This record gives sequence, C-alpha cells and structure tokens, in this order.
Amino acid sequence: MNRLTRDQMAARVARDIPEGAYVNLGIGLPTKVGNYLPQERDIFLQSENGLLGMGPAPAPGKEDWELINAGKQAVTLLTGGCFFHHADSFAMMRAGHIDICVLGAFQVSTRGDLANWHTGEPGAIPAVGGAMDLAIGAKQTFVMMELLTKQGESKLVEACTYPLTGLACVGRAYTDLAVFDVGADGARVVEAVEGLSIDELRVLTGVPLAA
Amino acid sequence: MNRLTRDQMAARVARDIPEGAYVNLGIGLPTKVGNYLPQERDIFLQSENGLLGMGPAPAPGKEDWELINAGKQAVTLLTGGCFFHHADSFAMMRAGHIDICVLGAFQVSTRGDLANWHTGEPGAIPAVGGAMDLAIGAKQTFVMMELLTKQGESKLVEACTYPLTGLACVGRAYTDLAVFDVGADGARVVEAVEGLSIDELRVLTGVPLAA
Amino acid sequence: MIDKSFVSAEAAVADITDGAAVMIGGFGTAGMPEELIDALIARGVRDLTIINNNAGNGESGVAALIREGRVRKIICSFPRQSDSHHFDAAFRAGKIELELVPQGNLAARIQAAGAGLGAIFTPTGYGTLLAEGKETREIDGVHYVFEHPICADFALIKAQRGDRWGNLVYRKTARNFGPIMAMAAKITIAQVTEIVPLGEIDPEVVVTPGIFVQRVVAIAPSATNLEQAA
Amino acid sequence: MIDKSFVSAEAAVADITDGAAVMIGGFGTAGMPEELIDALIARGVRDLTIINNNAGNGESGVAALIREGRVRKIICSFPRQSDSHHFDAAFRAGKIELELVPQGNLAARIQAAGAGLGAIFTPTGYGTLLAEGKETREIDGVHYVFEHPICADFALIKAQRGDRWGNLVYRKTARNFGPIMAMAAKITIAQVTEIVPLGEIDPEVVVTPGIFVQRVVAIAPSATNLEQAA
Repeated sequence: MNRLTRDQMAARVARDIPEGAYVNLGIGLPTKVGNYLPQERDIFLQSENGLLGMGPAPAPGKEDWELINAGKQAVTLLTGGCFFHHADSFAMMRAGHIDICVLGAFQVSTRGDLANWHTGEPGAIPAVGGAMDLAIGAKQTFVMMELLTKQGESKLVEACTYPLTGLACVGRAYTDLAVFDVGADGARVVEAVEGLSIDELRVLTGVPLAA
Repeated sequence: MNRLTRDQMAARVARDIPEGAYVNLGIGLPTKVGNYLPQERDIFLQSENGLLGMGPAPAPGKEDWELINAGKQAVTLLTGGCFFHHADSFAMMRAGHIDICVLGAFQVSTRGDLANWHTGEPGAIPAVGGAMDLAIGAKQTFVMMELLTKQGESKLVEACTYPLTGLACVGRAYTDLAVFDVGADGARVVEAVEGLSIDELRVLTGVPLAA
Repeated sequence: MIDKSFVSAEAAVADITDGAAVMIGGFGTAGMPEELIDALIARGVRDLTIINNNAGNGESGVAALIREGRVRKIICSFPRQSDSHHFDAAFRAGKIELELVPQGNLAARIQAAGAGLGAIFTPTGYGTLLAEGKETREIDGVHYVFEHPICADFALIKAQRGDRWGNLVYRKTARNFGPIMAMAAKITIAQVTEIVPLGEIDPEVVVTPGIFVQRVVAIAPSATNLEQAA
Repeated sequence: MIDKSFVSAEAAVADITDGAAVMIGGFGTAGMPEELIDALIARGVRDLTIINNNAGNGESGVAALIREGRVRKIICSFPRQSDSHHFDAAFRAGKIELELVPQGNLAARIQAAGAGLGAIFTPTGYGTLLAEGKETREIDGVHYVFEHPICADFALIKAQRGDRWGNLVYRKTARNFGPIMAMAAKITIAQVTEIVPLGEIDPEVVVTPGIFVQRVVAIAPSATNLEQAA
C-alpha cells in the first residue's frame, strides 16, 4: 500500500484544478498545492488578505512583508494580479466567485460537513479566520487530509464530533490513501492507492462507501 | 415684503455651510447653492453618481460627458477630488458621512417629514433617484422651496399629503419668505424677510410656529 | 492561456436568451455600454428584465431596447426624465413592468448580491410608498426595511481599459454601477475603449479584479462619443 | 483651508478615552498602524474594545496593547497564532473578553456599518458554534445568520500616501481592512508613509476618499519596517 506523501497529495489535488480556475488554498497543507500547478496553465490564486494572482515565494532576502498570504508568509504577485480590500476579498469567497477552495480538515462527514477550525478541547483557544467563509462560499470545496489520525481513527466520519466549520459544504476529500466524493448521496471512492481495496477502506473508515 | 429670489435663497443656504462640510446638493434649485459657496472655504461637494470634490461647470465646449453630476450636467473636479463606485457613494450618504444635504420639496411637515419625489397623481410616472437616501442619511437635511404653491397653499404643513420621501428627516427649511427649523418640537421661525411678521407667517402657512 | 477578450460585441452577448435578467451599467449615458446593448437588440431577444439606474435616455442604449419592445420589466431608481419618452410610452401602455427602487437601495442590493448576503435591513424608504407591504424592523431605535439582493444572469458594463484576465479600470463618473454590477452578475461582459497587455494596469489601481469579469470587448469610441467627450 | 494632517501620532490619538471602541487595521503586521498604537498605549487609556483581524503578534502593536492590560474585549477572527502569547495569557487568565467572528462576517459587518445598514443576513457560520443562539432565516433555500454591523468610535489604520483632505492609497496587502474600517468608524486616523500635496494622488486611484478620514499623520517607516520590507 503506497501511502501518498503530503507532496504527492498536493500534486494529486493540483491535477484536478483546470485552467482558468479561481482558487483559494488554505493555510498549511493546502498551500503546497501551489507548488504543483503547471506553469503553462493560467490558474488564479486568491488570498483572503486581498490579492488575486498570487505567485510563488520570493527568493530569500527579497521578502516584502506587505506582500503576504493568509498564512502571513511572504509571496509574490504575478503579472496581471491585483490588490483589493477585505470586504471585496470575502465577497469573492462568499458569493461563489471562487471556483475551488482547498482546506485542511480535522474531520469530514460522508454528507460533506466539515470540521477544521476548533478541537473543542477545554482550554483550547479557538481561531476561525476565513475557514467558515471559504467552506460555504466557494463553488467547490476540496479537503486535504491524512485519512487516519495518529491513533488510527478515520477522519472521514458519518457525523463530525468536532465543532463544525460548515454544513454540507465539502465536495471532495483528498487523502493519503484515497480520494472520496462526499455529499447528499454519501461517500464514494473515486480512487485509492495501489493495493488498497474498497473493502479495506470500509474497514479503515468504518463508514458506508460506494464504489 | 421682499420675497427672496431663487438665487438669493441659494446664497442664504450657502451662508450656513461651514468650512470642511461634506455636502450633497439635490437636483434643481439646490444645485444653485454651489454658485454661492465662498471660494476661500474648503467645502466638499459630493455627487451621488460617484464624485467628491465637484467643481463648477466647465467652459462651454469643454464638457466631458463622463464627468457629470446627479442632474447629468457636465461638471469639473477640484484638485483633491476623487471618483468611486455607486455603493461607496451611497454609503457616504446613508451612513451619515455627508454632513449636509440640500433638497427641493413639494411639502415639509412641521415635524420634519419630507415629500419631494412624487405627486401621487394618477398617471404620473414616479422617479425617486437618490432622494430617499439623502433625506434620511445625511447628518442634516436642509430643504429649499418656495413657501407657497402657485395656488397660494403652504408647502410647510402639519402633515404631508403627497407621498413621503422620508419621516422626520428635515432639520431646516429655507424658503423665499422665511427660514424654519422643523422637528420633534414642531416648527420654529429662524428668520423672516423684512416686513413679514411671525403672525403673518402663521396665517400664510396655517401651521403652529414658534418664534 | 486565459484570454477573456472577445472579437465583437455580437460574439460577447451571443448566449443571452429570452427572459434573462441583465444589469446594464451607466448613470444616464455615462458608463452606458451602448455597443453591447446594440448587439443585444440585434440578437432579437425578448422579455428581458433590465436593471439600470434609469429607463433610457433619447434613442440609444436602454431607450432603444425599450423602444424595440424587448424589456418585460425594469428595475431602476429614476425612470422619468425629460428624454425618457420610450419608457414613458411603454409604461403608459402597460407594456413594461416597473420596480422602482431608491438609488441607494439599488446599489446596496446589487452589492449584497455580489457579496453573497441573503438579505439586508436598509434605512431608506421606511414609512414610504416604496416600502409598502415590506417587512420592517426597528434596530437600535432606527427603522429599517428588509430587502433582498438583486442578482442577474448578465451584466453589461463599460470601462476604460481592460486586460485579458478581465481586470478593469474606469473613467471618471462613468464608473458608477460598473464595479458592483460586475460582482453581482453570473456573467459580466465589459466593453472597454482599449484592451491592454497584462500587467499594464498597475495592480494597485485595478478597480474591478478580473475574477468578476468573464468577457472583455474592445470598442473604439464612436464619433458621437468622441464629440461628447471632447 | 482644510488640513487634516496632524503633527504627531500622540496628537492624533489625544481624544481617545477609556472604554472606546477602536478598530485597528492590519492583517498580522501588514497594515498595522504600529506608531498610532504606541501613542495609544502611551496615553494610558484602559477598557478598550479592539476590533482587529488578529489578537496581536509578538511584542508590538495590538500585542503590546494587550500586554499592557488596556484591552477589555477583542472582536477578531484569528486570535490564536504561534506568536499570540500575550493574548493567550490574558485570555486564559480571564482578563480579556473574546468575540470570535468569522473573517468574512467581520469584513461584512464592518462594511455594513460604513454603509448604514441596520443588519445583514450572512451565510457564514450557519449551523456552527459561532452562530449559536443567533437568529437565522432560510432565504431561497439557503440558511443565513442575522448579524449586526460593527461600528467604532475610532479607526486606526495605515496607508501608504495621504493628502490634507484625507484621500488615501495603500500598499500591496497592507490595504486589507483599512478602507472598510475608515468607513465604519466615527473618527478615522490614518498613519501614512508620506503626506503629498493635494492633487498628487490621481483621482481615479484614490482608494479611500477623504470623507472617510478625519486625521492623517506622516510616520516615516522605521528601520525595522524598512528591513522587513527590503
């Protein structure tokens, strides 16, 4: 069983992003997707803090700390990109102008509920940022995550136990073991890594999975 | 009795506009106020169609039909003025960023209700434009009008009979015969033209007037 | 390579069909996309719902669309003008439905659509004919009227310059409704005086980011326009 | 002659008093008006309600304001970060109240305040902890949450250039919340790198019209900032 590395997962997501798509990549693992978008495709990366046409990280020493992404890392602007204020930026997300957003997740339910902002543990300080806006606003919401926790529990669940980010908002979950479509009809296995059967995925996740 | 001309009324209103005020002048008679604002005062004229720092009409032959005012007349832009879109323009009006707006009126009630957009006559085609937004949004709403109709009826009334533009929104009414404060406490005569007594104004208007 | 430029106004409006809701930019003639409207008229589509500040001036643009009998309903703030005779005639003949909206509510409802809001409570119109029958609410001592967003299938707007990614800048008060209509429509078609190479518009001064614009058509200013703008 | 420029950050914030609601621009440190915040700290005012996207980073700006115990309540979207230790400590000690708002709702509620809306129905947060107890409504098949505007007594923002009428332009992603906070606060104070003569900012590219700005202070970039921006 060839578990995908995090970079392989990013490359896999990148394959599904068509030319011309307006895309928001969440903080953390989703940010890696940017490294695998083919240069020859015009794909427009949006960052919640007010830029469209985000380019790669600048060369070391060339950082401009007024040109950053949602993760507060220094980035660059592609030719043809532009800046705008926060209300316009979130209008892009909330009204379906963004085609695809890619988010990390603690849990995704088979019907597409997402939990990715808060563990709900006592004493944990919550922070939500733009996650709730992205989850429900983009035309398509993709999730990237390892399928199992370190304790071996499935993050694809029948019902999220962590506090929700949004209801019925995720369309597809990319994991290190398989890709799933989720939604009103439940979860379906789009593909699995070599050597992993659907029945084995059913055992690992404990949820109903269509082929 | 020295009835004020329309230009004298405009000059009278202009005297009450302090330096630094953000002002919107309605279509028609109020537009004349712009001609009487002293050059040495920085007063900012806003036009609903997206400009701030509106200057006087251009010289004949120098019109730019993409630089117009709310009445669709050619205007100019002062040094330091700027352009913006319609939502920002109406945000200026509706959230109290405009200090003073000056509007024409069919009727004003002693408590400050305004009727200025529609005669309500059968067959009349209504048009409201920005009148309702200006009436209720500016910090202060001034009205300019002849006090009496051609039939001799007072336009300052106890209750408007024409369809309303806004409730309790007018603070002051400038007329050809007198200036009135209106509001929750009723109407008060601020000043009258020479030779016109408050009692005569009471007869002319038929409404209670405080001195 | 993404290139949103279209060869002609005709090509850009070719999928607008009968019954579509179409926002049209402009305040009077400033910012009105006259050539896009002409192309729409030439398509022969009917029963349109038009969202515009006015209801046409003179013989061109929105006035021509109404004259040709293509408009079932107009949502606007200021239909009656000295030169709105085509609207006036259609309205009096019962051939066009009018939804009269205070201009600030029009702008706010268009902006709400572009921002994905479900509804807004707006201060304008409370206690007037234009709020009759509408839900109201008192919030912190002020009365507000409940209003829905105004969406559209298409927006036809006019800008000064555009690029192949759809970034736009406008000219003077021709900006007016363009930026918010671009955000509110499913498909925004912009006619521009000039399509410039990518990067020629300073990223700091882009008014409408390309994400809000699906099609850009270069239309050289007509002799009439040049004369008007001279 | 109207001149909104102030000689110093201290003079510009001199009337901010205990208990004020203060919006502070910036996304992390980009666009954060550090010198205005320092001047606010120096004034010694307490019990502030702060509206900012974050709850401070490291030792400067909003973090310093919290460290000094001046903040009674913070309204923000993303308080917890690797370098938010001053907020974390104050929050765990029960010394600061947190109103956690999804970032898009934060932006929309600030924009609603600046536009004079009474309330909005927003799609974000429906069905989550952050909408618990809030009014909801289904409109055209989508669920929305009722949210009030966020107003403030003051906004402290950072822009690139300003003029004596208060017109502002920003730099890159330091723009973020500046334009909408300027619209939502009763008094907006902008620190700018440079105050330029009237007319030097092209009227087409002004991002924040002067009507939204009451005070402008020129603050030369500090050595640290220059190094960061190098």
